[in-house]
This record gives sequence, C-alpha cells and structure tokens, in this order.
Amino acid sequence: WNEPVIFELHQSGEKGVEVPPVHDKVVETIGDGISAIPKSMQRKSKPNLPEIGQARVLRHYLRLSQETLGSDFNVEIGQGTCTMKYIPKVNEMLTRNPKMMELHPLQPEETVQGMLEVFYNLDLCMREISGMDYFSFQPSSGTQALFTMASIVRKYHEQRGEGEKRNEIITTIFSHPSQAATAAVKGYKIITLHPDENGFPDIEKLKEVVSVRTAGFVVANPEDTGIFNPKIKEFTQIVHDAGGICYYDQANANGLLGITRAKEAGFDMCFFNLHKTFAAPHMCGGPATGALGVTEELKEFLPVPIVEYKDGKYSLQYDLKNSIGKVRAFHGVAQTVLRSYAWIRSLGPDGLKEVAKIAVLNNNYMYHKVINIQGASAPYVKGHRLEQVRYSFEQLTSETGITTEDIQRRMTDFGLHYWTSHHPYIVKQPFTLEPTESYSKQDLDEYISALEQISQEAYENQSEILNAPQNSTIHKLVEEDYLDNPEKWCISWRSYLKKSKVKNHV
Amino acid sequence: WNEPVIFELHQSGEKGVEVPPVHDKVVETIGDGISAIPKSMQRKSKPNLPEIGQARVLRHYLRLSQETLGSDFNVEIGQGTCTMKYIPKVNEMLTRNPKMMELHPLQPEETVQGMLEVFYNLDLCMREISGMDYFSFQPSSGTQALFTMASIVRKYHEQRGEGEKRNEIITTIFSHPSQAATAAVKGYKIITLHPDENGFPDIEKLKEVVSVRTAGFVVANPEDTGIFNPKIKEFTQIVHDAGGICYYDQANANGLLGITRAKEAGFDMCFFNLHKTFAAPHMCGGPATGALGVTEELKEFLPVPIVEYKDGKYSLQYDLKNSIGKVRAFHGVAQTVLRSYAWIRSLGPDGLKEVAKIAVLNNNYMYHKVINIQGASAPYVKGHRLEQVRYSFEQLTSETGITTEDIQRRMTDFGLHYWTSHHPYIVKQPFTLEPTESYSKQDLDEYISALEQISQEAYENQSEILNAPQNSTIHKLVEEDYLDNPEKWCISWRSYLKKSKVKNHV
Amino acid sequence: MSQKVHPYIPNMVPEVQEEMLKVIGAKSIMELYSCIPDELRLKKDLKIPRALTEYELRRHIETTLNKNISTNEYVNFLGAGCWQHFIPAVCDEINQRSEFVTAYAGEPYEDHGRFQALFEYQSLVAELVDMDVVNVPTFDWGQAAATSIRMASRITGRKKILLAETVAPERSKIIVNYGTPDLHFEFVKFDIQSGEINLDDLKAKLTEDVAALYFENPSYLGFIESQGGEISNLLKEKGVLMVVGVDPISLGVLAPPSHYGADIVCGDLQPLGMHMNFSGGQSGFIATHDEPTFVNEYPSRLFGIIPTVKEGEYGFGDVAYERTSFAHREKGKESVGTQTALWGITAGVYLALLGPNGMQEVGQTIMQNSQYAVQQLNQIDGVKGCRFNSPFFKEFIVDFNNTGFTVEQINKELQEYNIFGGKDLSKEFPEFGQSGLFCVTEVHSIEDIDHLVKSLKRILAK
Amino acid sequence: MSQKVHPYIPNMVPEVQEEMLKVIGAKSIMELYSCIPDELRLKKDLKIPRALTEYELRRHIETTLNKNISTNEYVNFLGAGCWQHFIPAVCDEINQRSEFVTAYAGEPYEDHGRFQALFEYQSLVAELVDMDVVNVPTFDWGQAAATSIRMASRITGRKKILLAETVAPERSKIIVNYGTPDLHFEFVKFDIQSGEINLDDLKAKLTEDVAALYFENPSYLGFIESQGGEISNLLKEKGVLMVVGVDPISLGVLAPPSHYGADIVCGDLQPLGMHMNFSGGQSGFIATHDEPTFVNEYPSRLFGIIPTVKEGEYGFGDVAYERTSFAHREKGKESVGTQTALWGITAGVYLALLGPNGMQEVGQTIMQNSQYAVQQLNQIDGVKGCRFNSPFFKEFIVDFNNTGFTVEQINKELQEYNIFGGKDLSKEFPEFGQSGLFCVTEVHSIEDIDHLVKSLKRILAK
Repeated sequence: WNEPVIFELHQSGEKGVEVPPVHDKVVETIGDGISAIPKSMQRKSKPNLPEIGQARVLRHYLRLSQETLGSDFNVEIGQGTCTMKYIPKVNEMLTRNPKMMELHPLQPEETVQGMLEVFYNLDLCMREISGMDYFSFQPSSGTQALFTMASIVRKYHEQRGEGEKRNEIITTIFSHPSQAATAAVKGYKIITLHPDENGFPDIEKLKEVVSVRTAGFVVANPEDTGIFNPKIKEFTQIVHDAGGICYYDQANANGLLGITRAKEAGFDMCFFNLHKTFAAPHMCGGPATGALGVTEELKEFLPVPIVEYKDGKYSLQYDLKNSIGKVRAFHGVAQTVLRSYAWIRSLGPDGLKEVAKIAVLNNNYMYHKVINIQGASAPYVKGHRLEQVRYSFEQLTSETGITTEDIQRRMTDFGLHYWTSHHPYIVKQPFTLEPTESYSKQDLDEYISALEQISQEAYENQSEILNAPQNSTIHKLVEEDYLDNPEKWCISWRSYLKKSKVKNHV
Repeated sequence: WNEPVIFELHQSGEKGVEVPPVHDKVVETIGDGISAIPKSMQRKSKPNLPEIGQARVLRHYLRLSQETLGSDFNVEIGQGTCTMKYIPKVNEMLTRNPKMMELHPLQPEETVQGMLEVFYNLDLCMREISGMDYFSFQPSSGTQALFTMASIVRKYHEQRGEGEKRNEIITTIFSHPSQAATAAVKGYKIITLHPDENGFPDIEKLKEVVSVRTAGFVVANPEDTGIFNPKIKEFTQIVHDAGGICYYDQANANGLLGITRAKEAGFDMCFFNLHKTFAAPHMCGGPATGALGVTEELKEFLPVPIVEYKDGKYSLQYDLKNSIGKVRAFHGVAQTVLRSYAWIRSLGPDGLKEVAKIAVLNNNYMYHKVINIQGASAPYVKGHRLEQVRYSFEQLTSETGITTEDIQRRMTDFGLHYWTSHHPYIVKQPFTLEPTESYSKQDLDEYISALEQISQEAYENQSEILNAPQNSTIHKLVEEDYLDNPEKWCISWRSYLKKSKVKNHV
Repeated sequence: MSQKVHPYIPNMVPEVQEEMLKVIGAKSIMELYSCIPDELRLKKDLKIPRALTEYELRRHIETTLNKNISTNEYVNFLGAGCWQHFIPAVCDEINQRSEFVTAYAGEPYEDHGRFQALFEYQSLVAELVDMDVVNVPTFDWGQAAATSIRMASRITGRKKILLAETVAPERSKIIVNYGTPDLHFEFVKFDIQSGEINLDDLKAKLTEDVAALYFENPSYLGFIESQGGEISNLLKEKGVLMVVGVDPISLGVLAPPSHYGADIVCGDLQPLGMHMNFSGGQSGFIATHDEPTFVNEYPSRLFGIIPTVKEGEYGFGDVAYERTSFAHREKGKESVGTQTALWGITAGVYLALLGPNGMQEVGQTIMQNSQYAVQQLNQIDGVKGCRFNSPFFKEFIVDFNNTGFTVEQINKELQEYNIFGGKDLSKEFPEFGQSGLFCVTEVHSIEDIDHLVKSLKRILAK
Repeated sequence: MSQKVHPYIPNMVPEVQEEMLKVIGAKSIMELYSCIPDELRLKKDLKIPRALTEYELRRHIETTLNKNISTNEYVNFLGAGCWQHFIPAVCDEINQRSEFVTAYAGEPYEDHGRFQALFEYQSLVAELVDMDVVNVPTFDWGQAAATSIRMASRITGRKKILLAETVAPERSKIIVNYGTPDLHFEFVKFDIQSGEINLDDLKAKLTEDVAALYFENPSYLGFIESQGGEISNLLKEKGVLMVVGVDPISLGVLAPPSHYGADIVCGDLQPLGMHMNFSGGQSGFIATHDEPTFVNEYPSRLFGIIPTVKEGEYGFGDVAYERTSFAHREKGKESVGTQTALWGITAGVYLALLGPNGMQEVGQTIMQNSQYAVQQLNQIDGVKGCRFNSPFFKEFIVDFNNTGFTVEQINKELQEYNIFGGKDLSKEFPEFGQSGLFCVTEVHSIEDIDHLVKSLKRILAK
C-alpha cells in the first residue's frame, strides 16, 4: 500500500460515523445547549479535521496495520531486552469481556468483586515469584515503576529525616536508561557504575561510591548484557550497610521465574513489566503495567489504593500511612493485570519455571551460533548468559565498513526486527537479541541464518545491504536534518503543510 | 511472506493447544474410555496431522490472512455481480455476542426469544422490500435459494397433479449459472433464452418456448449486463398464462431497494442474498444466506420451520401443509440474519433507497468513464444500466492481443480485483464491474485510472502486462496441465507428496 | 435522512453527485431509472423503522439478544446435529480477521492466502479421514450427504439409494429433497437393541439397481456401528458404493470409514472450531480417494497445489474446473456457489492446533465423560442411562419410560436447574417412547454431569 | 506438566532440547544456571495454583468476571476522570488488530504503519487543540499535566507552580509527586458560586518566581472557566506560562485553550474511543506551539514526517531524538518509555471518523443532555441540580444537602434501581457538604435521565 496521510482523504460532506442523537424533547426543553457557553469560550469554527466515509477510514487504518510488523507476524527476537513473547489469543479474547471493558473505576466495590479478585490473585502470584510482600499495579510501565520506586526511596528517607542528606542514587551503565532518568526526575544525583573487564558490575567501584549520601541502588540482573551478577547479594548488603534502599529492575525477569528471587538477593523492592515477562502485549508501546512489589516494611509507602481481602470480600485500601500518593489515575491498566493473571494460570508453577529454563536454553543456543558468525562477537566474559545477549559487530564494521544500522535496515528485508541497543554504545556496533521461550529451534535458525547471510553479504556483496530496504513498505528514508532542524521538522500535518508551502515559495 | 504449507511446520512433540482434561474421578470410574469401542472400530494409528506450537500456527494463518485481499482492503468493484459493499464493523461486533454465538438451535423457544425476534423482524423488512408475504432464511446461499425455489415449483405442480407433465424451466443466458444448474438438479429440462440485439431478454423467444410443459421461469432483472428488462411484467404474465411459476433471482437487488419490487413485476417468489445487497460479508465464500420470499399462496411449500409471532411470543412453526421439508440443518445462518437486520436498521427506509440510487449513480459514472477507455466497450443497448455493467475488451484484444485474463493478472499489481465473467463468454473478453453505493468518487477514479493505465500499456508497452503480477505475494502460476491431469493434480498435501515422490523417482 | 450523508454512502454528498451527474449527462439520479416503467415503480415509502445511529443500533440489538439464555449460562446437553465443543481462541482470531471475513472470490494472485488456507484445510481433513481428496466445504452435513449420494449415483449409473433408518431425520429430509425426482430412496431397518444396521434387511434390499448405501457412524443416535467391514463386503459384491457420514471429532479414536471400506465420506465440520451460532456454524465436507471417476463427479471446487515460475514457490488453483456449473451451467455437476469457506479455514486451524495427539485426547475425553454420565444416570431410579447396549460416542438415548414423566416435562423442569436437557425423541423415534438424546462432550466438567444427575433425582422424586 | 509440552513453549520437546544442548556443549539446562550461586537459588516450588488448559482458564476467568456488574447493565452517572462515551466499532476493530496489539518498538521501515498512525494521531489532535505540536501519548492526564508543568519550569527556569484549587485532587497528587522535590506548589482559590478562579487570589500569588499556572477547563467539577483571556493577560505580564488541562471531547463546542492564551495544553484521550476498562483506558497528551524552546523540552517521542528516496513517498522518524532519556539517560528530559501508544492510534481513528461535524455534534449533545438532567433534577424537592451558577460541560455537582440524606445513602439506594450515582464529593470537597459529581454524556438517553430522576424521587420520598 501507499497510503496517503489521512488528511488527504478528506472529502467535504462525507461522514465516518453518526453520534447518538439528542432526543427531541431534550431540544424542546433545553434548546441548542451551546448558547449556555459564554461567547468567549465558544469555539468559533469547527476543528479542521478531515471528513471521510467510514469504509475509507477503516481501509486506511487496516492498511496501516498491515504495514506494521507485530510480534504475531515474525520471529521476534531482534528487540532484545523487550521480552517479545507469544501473546496468547485467549487472553486477548478475555479482555474483550464487557464485564471488564465497561467497568468504571469508581463503581461500588461490591459491583467489581470479580475484577478486584483478579488484582488480588495476581498480587498473590507475584509475591510468590518475587518474595516481596505487597504489590501495586498502578505504575503503568517499567519507567513509571522505576519512578514510583524512586519516589518511595525519597519518602522513606524523608520519613527518617534524611531526605536532604541522601541525594544520590547508584545505577549501572548496562541498566535501562529509565533507571537513571526517573531517579533524576525525583531530584537525585545519579552515580553510574561501569562494568569490570568481564562485564560484571564492579563491586569495588560500588564500595568506592556508597556513602551517607546514598539514597538507593537500582540495578537490573542480568543486565542488558544477559550476564548475571553472582555477587548481587554482596551488592545489596553494601548498600544496606550504608543505609540505602535497594531496588531491582526486573522489567525482564524471564530467565529467572522459579529460579531465583528479589527477596533472597536482598532487595527491598522490585518490579515486573507485565508486558514483558508476563505476556501482556506491547500494543505499539502501551498501555502497560510495571507491577511493583515491596517488602512489608515499605508497604506504607505504596501508591493508593491497593486491593485487600477480608471475610470473603475484596476491598480497595486507600489508607496507607506514608503513601507517596498516586502515580497514575485510579487503579492502573486492568486489562494487563487480567492478561498476566490469565497467563500465569495457564502455566502454573512448573510452567513458569519452564519459561525461564527454555528462555535460557534458547538464548544460549543463539549465543553459540551467533558468535560463530563472521564479524560478530559477544564482548565480556564467555558464557554466563541467561536470557539475552548484547552482541557486537565491531569486527565486521572495521573489516567491511558495514555498521549495525546498515544491518538493521537489511534485516527488514527478511521480515525481521533487529534492534541495535540503548545509547550510549558502550559495546561498539551493538545488537541485542532475546529469543524468549516462545520460539522454536526452527525459528531461531531462521533468524540466525538471516544474520549469517547478511554477514556474508557484508564481506562479499555489499550492494544488497547498501540498497536495503528493498522489500519494505517504504524506501530508504532521507533523513538529512529533517528531524533535527526546527525549520524543517514537521510534527503534525498542519505543520508540514505550512513548512512545505514556505519551501515551495522560495 | 513465503509461508510453507502447514505440514512443513511439523515438529514432533510440539502442541498447539491443550484440550480440556478429563477429571481424575471420571478416569477412576470409567477407565480409558476407548476400550469400550469394538476393536474393529478403533483407530489404529493417530491421524497424520502436523504438530506445531500455538504461536507458529497463529503466525502461519495470520500471514495467510495478510495475503488475502478482503473487500476491507481495496476498492472492491472488480467482482461484478457480487455486490461487494462496505461491511459495517459494528455488525461484526454484534455477531460476537455470546448470547448469539453460544445458542443451540434446539433450545426451548422461551430461551431464544431475542434471536427469533431478529428473524421475525427481518422477515417483516423483507416483506416490505419485496412485496412477498413470507420469508424463509434457511437457504444458505443464492444457489441454495434457487434450489429451494425449484423444489417448491416441483412440489407445487405435483400437488396439482402436473408434476410429470411440467418438466421444463426457462431461464436466460445472462442469469447466474446456478439458476440453470439447480433446476436441473431438481430434474428439470432447461430452456435458455438468449438476448435480443440490444441485450434485452427476448419476449418473442419466450412466447415460442412456453407451453404446458413449462413448470417455471427464473430470471434476474437486471441481469449480469446491468440492463433492466422493462417488459418483465409481460414476461411473468406470459408464463402465468401458461400455468408456470415465476421466480426472481434477486441475489443482487442493490439498485432496486425502494424503487421497484418482485410483487409488482408479477413474481411468485424471489430471494435476496443477504451477503450481497444486505451487507453480510462474503467470508471467503460463506456461510451466507439466500433469503427466500413467497406469496401467501406458496407459503405452505416453504421449508420448515419458519418464525411466527403471536400474543407477544415468537415461535417456530413446523406445521406447513406441503412443506418441501428441509434444505439445510435447523434454521439457517443466524449470524447473517442478524447482520442484515442490523444493516437495514442502520439505514431505515430512506437510507435503503439511497443505497439503490447511489449504486446506480456510481455505476453510470463508471460506465461513462470506462467506455471511453481505448479498447473497451459495453455491448448492447446504450445506457439503461442500473447497478452493474458487463463490459468487453474485445477490441483491445483484437488490436493488441492482450486478453481480459492478462488484464486480470495485471490488475493484481494495483491491489485491485478484476473478475472476467461467468462462462460462457457471450460477451467476448468480458469483465463485469459493480461499484455499489460504498465507494466514493475518488475510489471509482482510482479504479478507472488503473484500467486506463493498463489499456495504455497494452497499446504501448506490453511487458508490464505480460510479466504481471510483479507486486503480488506470488509469482506467475505455471498451470500447464497440473490442474486437469489426474496424474498430476494434487488436491491434498499427502497427494502432492505421493505424486512428487513418483515424479522424483522417474 | 434525505439531507444527511450516511457514513456508509460517501457519494450522498450533493456536490459530488452533481459532478458525477455532469459526467453522465443526466439531471438527476432518478433519470437513470427511466428504463423502469412507471407501473413497476414503487409509489409508497417502505414501512421499515427509522434509521438508528450506531450507538442506538448497538443498544437495540444487545437489548434484543439479552432476551436469550445462552449455553454459557445454562449447562447444555443438547446435541443432535449441532454440538458444544471447546473452541481454541486462535480459531476465532483467524476467522474474525477482516481479510478473511471480507474476501470472496478473488484470483490466486491477490487471494493467495485464501487459496492456501483452503488447500491446507483439504489436506488436514484428508489426514483425518485418511483419504486423498477433500472438497472446499459445502453447506452442512445433510447437503454433503445428499451430494455424496448423487455422486454415487452418477458414478454407478444407478438410481436407487438405501438409507439406514437411523440417519438423522432432518438430514434425511435434505437428502431426499436434493435427491428427488432423480433418485429413489429406501430405508434399511435397525436392530432395536444396538441401533446397528439389520444385515438381513440390508441383504434383502441390496438389489443390482442400488447405487449406494448411506449410514452414519457414530450415528445420529450416538451408537457406534461396528459392522462396517461386513457391510462393505456385502456392498462390494453388488457393486454398490458405501457412503458414510461421520462426526469428524470422533476420528481421533474411531476408525475413519475409509478403513472399513467407505467410498465416499461426508460429515459436518462444526465440531472442529465453530461456535454453534443457533446453527450458523454448520459446514459440510466430502472426501473420496483420488480416482478420476470420483473426482470428476464433485460439484464443489477443489483446490490443487501447483508450481509458479519461481522455483520452490507454491501456487494454487481449481482442479478440474470444467466439472462445475460455473463452467457449464446446467451441464455441470449439480451446482456450486457460496457455501461455507470460512468454516473450512477454521476447521483447518483447529486441526493444526490439536494435532494428532489433541484429536486423540479430545475423542478419548468425550468417550470417558459420556460413559461417566451414562453410568451416573443409571443410578437414578427408573432411568436407563443408555437405551442401547452398544458402545456410543458423545450422544446416547436416555430412557425415561419408567419414570412416569414425559421428556417434555423433565426438560421443562430441568430449566429450573439451569439445564438444557437432551432432545426429545418421542416424535422422531416413537419406538423409544419417552427418551431423550443427550450429548456430553469434553466441555462438560464432572460437576456439570453431577449437577444433571442430582437435578434429575430431585425432579423425579416429586 | 514436567513431561508435557506446553503450547506456548515449543522447545519443551526433549529431543529438540538435546540437540540444542549439544550445540551449546552443556549436559542440562540447569547447567546454564551455574552462574547463579546456590544461596540465591529458590529451593521450593512456587505456591501458585496448577496450570489450567485454555478451556478451564476461560471458564475460570469468565466466572470471576461475572461477579462484576458493568455499566452496560446499570445506568452509570460516574465520571470524575473516566467517562462513558460512545465508541465506534471501527475503533475497536483497529485497536484489536493483531499487528497493532503485538507491535512494539520497530524501525520506521518494518513498522511504517505504526509510525504513520501515530503521526496522524498527533496531527488530528493538533487540529482539535489548534496547536502545531502534539506528542506520542503519555500515561494519563495527571502525568501529562505533571510533565507539562515540568516543561514549563524548564522553559522559564522557575520553580514555583500555581494550581487551581479545583484541579482534580487525584491528578494533583500525581502532579505533586512528579514535581517534587524540584518544584514548589501553591493553590489558587476558587469562587464558591461559580467554581472559577479567584482572580484576586491569583494576582496575589503571581510572583516573579512562578513558572506556570495550571488549571482545567472544563474543570474536574464540570464548570467552564470563562476567564481564560483575563488569566492569560495576567500571566503574560509576569512571564508565567499558562498550562491548561482539557477534556478533548469538549473541543467541538468549547474554544481550545490555545485560543485564550494557553502555552501548553494537556488532557486525557480516554473519551476519544477508549473503553473505560476499570481505568485502563486513560491516556495523556501534551500539545504546544511549534517553538524549539518548547519542542526541546518534551520528554516524549515526537514523530515527524520526512521524505524517502522515492519521490512523493512519506516516511517518518523521531524528531529531536537527542532530547530523550533514550539518548541521554538522566541527562535527557525526564524519562520516556512504554506509555499508551495504542490509545493514541485509537484516538486518531475516533477523530478521523467523527470529523469536524461529529465533534461538534457530540459536544452539543453532551451540553444538551447534561443541561436537561440538571433541569429535571432541579424539580426534585430538596435537590439542587447544579451547585454552581456557571455553565458546565458533561459534569455537574448535584447538591443533596437539603434532602436529609447523605450521598453515600443515596448512591446505595440508587443501586437498587440499577443506577450508579455520581461520585461522592463529601471528602474531596467538604465545602460542598453532601454533594455528588454526576456525569451525563451523549450515551444517556432521555429514558436514562428520567429513570434517574424518578428513582431519586422515590428514594427521597421515603
């Protein structure tokens, strides 16, 4: 398809849908309704939206959907760290139940008992999986969960009169950028640890930086490298000894279910992205949930409300002594909570552990295959990878000039995703693969062989790569400074029309 | 995508879904359950189905869906006679209601009152639209409705003792092949009228063939040419005078809603394809409904049950004196009945008439554009077209050698359908376009300009056409005799494996 | 409305209409109807309720459908040709895809996916019935049986058809209606103890002019016909074809009819992933061996796999298209048209998901659950859980003759317990008196069955 | 289970595992975990209920959800930040498409459709608010407001924020939590008769260190703030930015804040096509003019349109990516991550369907229906339909102080009539005593409203 931008489909007079009509008697009684608005507050002319018949709107968006490569459609292991796993269709069907879609969040508790039961049951499961004591499902992404945890850290120290003093949070460079960014939003100075030569977080460096100013320590384990830090308990001990809170970024806990937990590693808080490990879909980037667990000691700081159960009745508990308040409207993304609960129930305790084991098996299989591709490597310690690996094409780039971005463009031709990595590129020419438990050996081999072919092309026949994409919905983008020059960027169609008009007049 | 055939995805041990388990207590009580089957009737080895994980099955069929050009995705006017119109999404959502999906057809009437109400209300609407007195929704396609009508014709004459004598049914060559075919199944000799030089059914020829052997006359009006026969009432009169039944193929009645009716034209029966005029989707070819209406006189012959209404209660009436019995299990395709009822309610009486008017407007607009394309024409009378037109590329073929089938292949590259026509090709190098009311002028212009471009290519640069399709999911088929030679045809994968093995051994 | 532009009809916009009429050279749309004589014009407005907006429509339809009670709400023991089974969510996802819902009769290029999905459906059912040829689906079991029988008649050139008396009466009606006046039908008696075909009666009726015998296995009444091999031998002697109707969900545990000599197999795909939809889920299939004499008698479309110009790529097309009424109108084999393609695709998805083990497991679970139900029913005073002494699959006749109640009464009372009881057989098979045809599948939990038994006990104790 | 292969985990097949382990050179999967010290290993099994098959799961979840009563069943007058509106079926069709549901963060090539759909969403909302820049959606209104305010602080370099006292208390909590410790907040009083901002109080608090004033229009309490122009003038004098929160469904009839001087506009997209989902439908947006000082302070992704090598073809990419925390971690602007992209796409579909006329009509119908409701409520003894004397949109405070009943009692009783009454304000705004915030939209039929009025009459007559 070569779909125009939706404004170009405008035909004056067409209509996409009719809104519910007002009843004649209401009009008789009330009149036009609009005159009640003070003149200054009335909209003078209608918004400049396009007018398009229903079929054409539908056709437009359906075509755009086909031009989007969902994880349902490909061997989705190129978006490493994102834990792209199979999204069970039955869970999607369950979320379309009007008994869930059409609930208002402020309905009396007795009319939403089923929904609260789902929240509570998921809470129980999460407690088992993490070892934490209470969960909140209000944070609606990993980033928001991290922000919430930073807020709890601050409130915790404030309660103890150390709010001003403890103004540093320690993180690591191979953790998600949001760890640093959210702590900074909460006013913290960020201290970032770099790994040792084997890729492990450096315990000596940690010792150097902890102090009475340490408010908290946040880390993922494994980090984006896929390397598990075996000394994690020592890390948390060091921070605790310094009076800091340890919180665990378990956005991706896919290799660990039933294997090892936040509690035993000494963390005070952790969160799970339900849209990663727990099979809620990513939906182009949300809505999502970062399920946040805390120890008994920190319960009083959780955002409200949380769900409690007593005498056969579920209720919303708003009364937490030192609650940080709210991070999101009402209760969070209920659909996602339902999906993850359904997913856990469809796997059971043994199944969850199999998820972890097969995710690790798949990843190690890929690891052994990928590092044998010409020009590819996996920096740092050999082995020790759990559910993902950050690889490098540094050698390939230096030998052929082909960069990881070139490869990304070429992978598109295979109908596959390939994500480089978060900035900064500590690992040079990076790419991060995470095969999860959802893909079969055959799937993995398909992905690997695409990489092999491209490597071969890089060494032997670069034109295929340089002209990529050849099979995509669109051709190679002309970036120049269209995205970074304020004179040229166009963040809306109206802006595009204005700026291209100017250009044409010159 | 280049999806393998599903059997090629087999990996022994994988599983697509788990079936509901048997309860332990049942096993304790009953045992394996299978030993109850006599040895001779037990299946010796499991069926040779593939074993595939759920995600892979889903990915396979989702990809196949993307390789299918539904009417939601294109300007669907190339499948003339099929009345491809906009399928409202709200109706699809309504059919997914468990209060409809999960009804068993034999439930007590008092538990399906809502469903029966929908049947009955649609019946009332259909009566208005056609002038007929009763409708049955049991026939599940136009073909089955035609068969049912032929059955009623036979029963009717049998009741009057003329079953043997009246053994001919008259139809026309521009009517759907099923008119002739179904009457033949019902044992009738078929007499086919050819049109006069203007494309009208020839009233003189009709007069020649009617006789005491005439059981019935079946015709569409307009026929596939889109030409309305203004003398239709004389036709039905002639047949009635000879003692025959007249039945009307209104599979496609899209240009006539609220304009003219079966009753006034003198028909005894008619049927509407709900999946054409009444906006039920075609679903790759069914399930569908051919809603069959009859006059009071023929009610007693309808298949049973029909829905009746009395004292605020809907009931299923099985007691029709001379019912032909059944043509389909239970009540017909309830989803389609619901969809069409919803569609009618969303348009109302004025809206239905607008459907007809705009369908005719759109068609006449196309007509004037298409006949101006080099090499294209519309045989027979000038003008007089209602909702569709059978065109001809005869001139183009004779001048360039490009056939209507070549053009069909090339249209694929534009993401558009193009249907030649039913056999036999009375109109040479035919194609049939029916734009319906659903498409905007812009849509029509898109389709027309594709035809114009191809015509130009035919005269100027044939390679684009000859190498078509170039943009399709697959390349040009190698037909040879793969489809007609019993040694080579493969109607299943197992058959393909056997035959290609033989071939490879030779 | 006459002023407003409807969301479904873009060209109601007056300015656009004017432009188009100018191209046409007409003054008004009604002028385009000048070919319709005045006497045929409808002079009045249609008496149809006013148009509803989308929200009003939704509320209207939902309110109407809320008057129904679904089998999600009551425990359902009705079967008799339409059955409640487990439906994997993936089946619904696929058959609700906009592409498949709105596709129709496109060519192998732009509809490659549709052709492949239907070819795969044919191939998967072929494995299930262990035969090489399966058609694109027809309307339903009854019509598939009717066509199978007509095929048998064309193949043999004979006109007489034997039907087992236990064939579902409603299906018989379809068969006879499709068969007459060409064919003549005769019924073969059944053994009152087992339900099986009375071989003596069969022998007596097996004359040289018989084209085919049609019976069902598992039968409409649930019992398993175990004399397949003997029947086949009898038929072969006379050159008579054996046509067997089958519930495909039984074929993970029951031998497919091809194993005991069937020439043509037919049945209903509804159990393989279709919601009941008040009977909108029915879909027929026909299967035969790969012999031209058989293949050439199919009226339906048959998709075949062929190469494309690109090495290794598959394409698809119509096998032996010249057979069909599309090609030759009344000279074609019967007639073909829109039937139930989407259900074929769905059945393919279902079989691909279940695989060989799933099909066996589901068959076994049905055997176990239904036997358990009979055993529990037997423990109720006056109730005979199964009227026949033969083994059965999924359905069985519960005999209430000794309870003093009619089936009608019992079913009425069962509704009070949120149960839909089995189909009342007293009219179709008066020889069984007050008996009901109950259906138990893999969806019935042990609690469901125990609830039925307990409820019956209470009702009958009154 | 340990033996069975789960449908979601293909490589549980033992033979495949063995093959893979061979490539790896390991004996067992657990060997791959050798990097985890024993003391960290979980020694026990998780106490989680056993696995359910798909059918069991479905029945379990449906049974659980059936304990809920939805707003389809009761007539609902709750709003207060999550509202019941008409949702076109096309919105659901698009946001249930498998492609959009399962896509994530692909590149502009393979996810061209996602980029375009979100760019179009930006463009459509831009028209609605009449501003040139709109972001990829954030979490919800509260968080969008918090970010808007932080942006204002960064732009002005000031740290003090004024909030109207009528800002939704729950949103204030989010704003304050996101703002502290960097920012300081102060509340501006409102006029008790109209709800509008007390300009005197505002003037008094408008010091030179104020970065922004944030208020909502229509407000949380439903009234329309009509002093937009005056407020803007006051702010401009002091170089203070005006940040306005808005319910976008009001913008077909209400002037967008940009028309009365807003610098940053934010709000919730939920009314534009999202089901309430027990609050899972919330989605925030932020809009500004196209000025680099503003654009560079967005933390969110902003998609821009650019050319491709093919003439006339559009491509899309991230505008000013260097702003983000993806690019610069804690040095980026706040943080960005997964937010609510699917709801952005849906809101785009909604706006494309309704168009300029639909947006005006829906706004007008809401005005009419809600005024009708107030008028009818006024006719009940002791009830004041609307506490304020100012005009309102969609929501209004119903005053029960003279009825002798508490809102809690009334709402409890209303449930008997299948009605969810308005939100009890007695805790959030004790100054209104026993009052409830009622919401009436285009989905409320006249019968619904009359039913509320009649039911209240009966309850209060007791």
